[in-house]
Amino acid sequence: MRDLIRRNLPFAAVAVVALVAAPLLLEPFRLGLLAKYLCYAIVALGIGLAWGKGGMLTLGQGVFFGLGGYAMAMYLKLTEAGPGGLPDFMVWSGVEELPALWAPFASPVLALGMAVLGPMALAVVLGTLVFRQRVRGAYFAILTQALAAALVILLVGQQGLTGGTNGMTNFFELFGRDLAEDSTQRGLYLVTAGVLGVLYLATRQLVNSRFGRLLVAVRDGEDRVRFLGYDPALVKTVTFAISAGMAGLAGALFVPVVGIISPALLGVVPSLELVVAVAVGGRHALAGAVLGAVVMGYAKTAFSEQFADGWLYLQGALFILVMTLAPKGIAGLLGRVRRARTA
Amino acid sequence: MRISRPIVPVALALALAACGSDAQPAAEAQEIKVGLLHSLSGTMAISEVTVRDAELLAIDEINRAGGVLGKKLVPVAEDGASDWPTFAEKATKLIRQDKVATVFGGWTSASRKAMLPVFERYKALLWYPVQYEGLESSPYIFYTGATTNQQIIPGLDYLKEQGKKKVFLVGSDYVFPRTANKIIKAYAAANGMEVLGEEYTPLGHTEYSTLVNKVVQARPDAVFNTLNGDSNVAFFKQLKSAGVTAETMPVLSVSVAEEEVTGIGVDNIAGHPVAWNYYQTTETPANEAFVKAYKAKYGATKVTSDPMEAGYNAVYLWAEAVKKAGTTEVEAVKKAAPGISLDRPEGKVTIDGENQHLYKTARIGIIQPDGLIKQVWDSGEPIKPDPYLKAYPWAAGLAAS
Amino acid sequence: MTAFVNQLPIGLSIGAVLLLVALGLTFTFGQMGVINMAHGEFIMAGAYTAFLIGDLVLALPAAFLVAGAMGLVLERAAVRHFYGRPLDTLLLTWGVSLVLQQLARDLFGAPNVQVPAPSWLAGGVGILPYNRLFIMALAVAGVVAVWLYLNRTALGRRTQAVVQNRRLAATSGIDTGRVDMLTFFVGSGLAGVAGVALTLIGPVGPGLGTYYIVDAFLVVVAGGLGQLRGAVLAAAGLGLLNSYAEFWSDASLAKVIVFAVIIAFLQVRPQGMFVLRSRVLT
Amino acid sequence: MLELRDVRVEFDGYRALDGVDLTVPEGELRFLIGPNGAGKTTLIDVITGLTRPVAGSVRFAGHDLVGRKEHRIVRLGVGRTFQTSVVFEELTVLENLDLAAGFRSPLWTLARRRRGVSEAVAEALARTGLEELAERSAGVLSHGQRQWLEIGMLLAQRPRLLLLDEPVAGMSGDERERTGRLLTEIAADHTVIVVEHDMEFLRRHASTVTVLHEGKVLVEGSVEQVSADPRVQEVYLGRRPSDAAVGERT
Repeated sequence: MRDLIRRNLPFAAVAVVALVAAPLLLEPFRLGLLAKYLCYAIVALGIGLAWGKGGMLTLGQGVFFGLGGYAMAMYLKLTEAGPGGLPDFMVWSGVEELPALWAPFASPVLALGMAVLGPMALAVVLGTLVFRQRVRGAYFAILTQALAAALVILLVGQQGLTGGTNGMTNFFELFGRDLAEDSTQRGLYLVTAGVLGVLYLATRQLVNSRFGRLLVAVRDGEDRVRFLGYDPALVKTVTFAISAGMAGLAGALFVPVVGIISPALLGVVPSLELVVAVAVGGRHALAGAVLGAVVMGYAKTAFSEQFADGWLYLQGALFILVMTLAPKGIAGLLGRVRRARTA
Repeated sequence: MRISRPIVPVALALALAACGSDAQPAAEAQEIKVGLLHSLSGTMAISEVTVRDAELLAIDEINRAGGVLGKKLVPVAEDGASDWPTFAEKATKLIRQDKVATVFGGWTSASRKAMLPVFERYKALLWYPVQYEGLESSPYIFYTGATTNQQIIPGLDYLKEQGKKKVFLVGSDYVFPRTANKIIKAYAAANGMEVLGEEYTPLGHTEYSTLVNKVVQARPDAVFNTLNGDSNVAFFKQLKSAGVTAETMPVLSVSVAEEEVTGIGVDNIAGHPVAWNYYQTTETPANEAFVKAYKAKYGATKVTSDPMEAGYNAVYLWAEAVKKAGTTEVEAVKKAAPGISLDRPEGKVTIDGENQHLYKTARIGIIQPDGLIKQVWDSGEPIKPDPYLKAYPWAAGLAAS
Repeated sequence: MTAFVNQLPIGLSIGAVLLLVALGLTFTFGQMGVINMAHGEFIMAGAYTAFLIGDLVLALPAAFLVAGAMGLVLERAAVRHFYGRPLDTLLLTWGVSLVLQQLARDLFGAPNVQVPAPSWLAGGVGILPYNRLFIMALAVAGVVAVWLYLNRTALGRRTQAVVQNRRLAATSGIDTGRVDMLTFFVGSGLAGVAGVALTLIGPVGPGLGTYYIVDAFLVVVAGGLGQLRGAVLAAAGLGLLNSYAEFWSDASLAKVIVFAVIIAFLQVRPQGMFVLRSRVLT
Repeated sequence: MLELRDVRVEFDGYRALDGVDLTVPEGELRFLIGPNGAGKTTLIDVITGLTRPVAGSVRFAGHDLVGRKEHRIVRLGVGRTFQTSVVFEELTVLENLDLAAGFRSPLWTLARRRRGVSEAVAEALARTGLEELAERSAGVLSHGQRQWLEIGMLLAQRPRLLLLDEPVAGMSGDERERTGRLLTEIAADHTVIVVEHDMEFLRRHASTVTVLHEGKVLVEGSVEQVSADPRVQEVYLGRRPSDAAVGERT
């Protein structure tokens, strides 16, 4: 029992800071930014699981994030338009009747379900096709990247259905609460932080389970695992789907928090930036992934407020340095410091 | 996992500390802060930086002339990073944290759409300086670029006058070209013109041989081009090497201005028409001063273009409204703005009280071998802005509301 | 009908562009397993070399040297610590690509620059302009040169030996470090050559590389690891597919179709068209 | 139990197996020998689904194995080890064994932490004598210990047919000895096929030997019969079989 408490002490400390201190100390604008970073952290958690533990470098996580975001945005747009009404962008795109694809998203349950299950379903289809054929490593990375590129083109092209490059924006209320209110935003922040916390605990549990061991084994010796009687394709597909579901949920939270979803959020570059964040934080530790997303999110904001041009240099340089000098990221560095202290 | 556990609290504490650490010093009583929100990095920086520069020039000039209400204007520049949520985020920061009096910013429609709810939510003012697809009139945005009836429709009038009856539509796949082409098709149907084809390519597309083949095979009298950015370079290069010339098949562009010409290569585009409200060569006293001042500040090789001039105007128009209102308070400025009329580089512009767009003169120009654009046609007088095209019977039904 | 027939040479010329941008990757990715995301920026470096020199023909060898030298520096300074970890090279070189893009922006300015096409490339035969024919000829020359290099020179054969069995090659007295350096030099140099060719048809700006990098990798993936004939067939196939898909639908849909076809193709040939057989268990 | 008929395998036109027939009855300990390139490992690969034959049939306990995926064959009760042992270095010895024992439970039941040690794992630990190292990470094991762990993982799978590919290669004399004892023990209640070069080892442990040469079965019989056969002597002429290389296979 004492061990259990001790083991969860750091987590509890973070939870207190995130759930109590942050809403009290930060002004609403900054709290909103933190909520945004936490959305990215949820995606990063999924990447940490798929890449750090499972060895699947997914460069298309933005795709799942985007699908979740679009599902949520569609629900918000429909509640706003009211029964029989059309979302604003359809009006100026000349769409006269609500497309059938949109109909289910009027229900919050279905929309949220789609935000999570849609990405998972896509991940299962892609995973089955790709992993069953033993396409892996670099090939998998490139294919997910191409998927991100293809989906962006598809979304942009279907303007009447998706809002095109503009995406969807201008949301007013969520479950009857005014999104412009600071109290709503605070509530959204708490929900996001809570979801991240729960997902973190669940993912940690999964990684420490026998499935987690199996996943590491698949990462380190996929072919060997076959001869232990497991189907690595299944293990990978399941993991990929879980990480996709997390990204989808993150996208669904992102939309009311930030107030926009557009194809630019799910393309090649944002997907890569998230992977970078995970690498900087430390891909081998789930907490590293979360940390990386928050740190990189904050760094991006801070740097673009100070000197915009420098951001690309800094991001690039930071990344080269992390890869060459500290491949285990910040988590690895902190771990080294800790070991040095206890030794 | 053992390694990583202590890092989480450290990280969050850091993030919190960092988030809370930038309290702003109290604004000086003798200064008025204004926000400039353009992409300074990313793909759009290429265009937006020049608009920001023009806006800074206007702020400088106003300050040198004594400022507004006896106070100096202090620009607070933020980077939209060519990323639409960032525009929304930075707009929020400018309004809530920096408490700016107004914001000049945006370029793409997507960035404007992303900022719009922010400005409406906090009842703050945005001045948007680029021609766009219309169908919008937010009470908290002033539009200083052209709407469709001040650029697209005059462009079509010009083609009609030139006897070009068969047109081919080429555009990047996003909101502006799609909306523009819808208007063009309605116009064509009402004016006895024929649309032979309508093609879209993804943003950043550079392989145009198939599209050029389609265009060449269709044999149109003219091409109406709404391609954006780098795609124009590839399109014009590949069109030229396919043997298409401005004489046989003019390509009327609405997103190619003076700055883009060098990158496309003058050889590839000289002779083709463009539609705007302003050119560097526009002959007004105000323009002579503007071009001179701009080159003096940023270098003799720099060119001025329509969106830059619209951004430059925006600052002056806002300053004028503030003077008239006697305060920078948003509702008072909004009330004072309608009817304000200034002689700007493009000629006389007047703020329309109904939709907060400008009366603007439409101009068609031909790209010259020296890279500048020579006006060959204009609408004579400033056109009343009509973002919903209510005054055009053939446009009924283009937009439901 | 003519339009339809025209799409055939157009498809081949698109294929030639794809082949040119991917040729260097068959070296760095195919031969060495390095996913070089900065490949696009080496292409960009080639294009800017053409801009600085102003003469297309002189620019070809110069761009090869410039981009090759950049590749050499990248390989020595960073990539060589990452052999056998392709995914890490991907992330590392992405960082490099960001820095190079911003560097180009600072050196040459954000707007596109213009590289004048030589007058002897004005005009064309049928649907194909001379500049397209030039690119096709360049692609063919590139393939022939690479083939000769790999199969007819001692260095090339060493490269192949290292690809097939690094450890065995090392024990047979081949200096694998030097072979790696040289391979990276040639692969990056080929990107530079592609950059010069691209000035004929597209924009020359800091973002140039980003327009081609995904397509280039798809060619290598579809063609099979490190296989020259695979890359040639894949480039031609994807070029034709692109050409006809765009002809029948539009440019946006064509890209999606190409992606779907590649996924489908990998169901049949998971390792691309041609693979080296290896009994190493991973 | 295991029956191969006219199995042919080609690599780019090279015939690695050229019509192999092999029958192994239940409970037998069978040794597979032959010079480098004779097709021994290829034969194991064919049985376990890693390599697909161009012709021929492989039947095991009434199932046709050709065309089945590797993990399905394992699930039928065929387990193997590899020449270069592959154990999961980031996991402990116990976790490695647990992984091997767990494939029969549905995937979702693995989503819980391991509690205690299952019977199969305990037995594998005891048989391979790795109890003391159970909580150590597999990455720190010596070469011999790794091989035993591999055999342990194989045992934990509880297969009906075990295929061991050169289990004593690279081992010291003592380790060989111990592996030999382990093998004899396992053979008492399993069907086992062992690929081995070491004639000395063979003499001490083998019951039946199959000699492969250039993708064909050359001779089959007891150790004495085989070593007396002139064709076998010819194949091994000029080299000491015990020196046969281990790693490189071309």
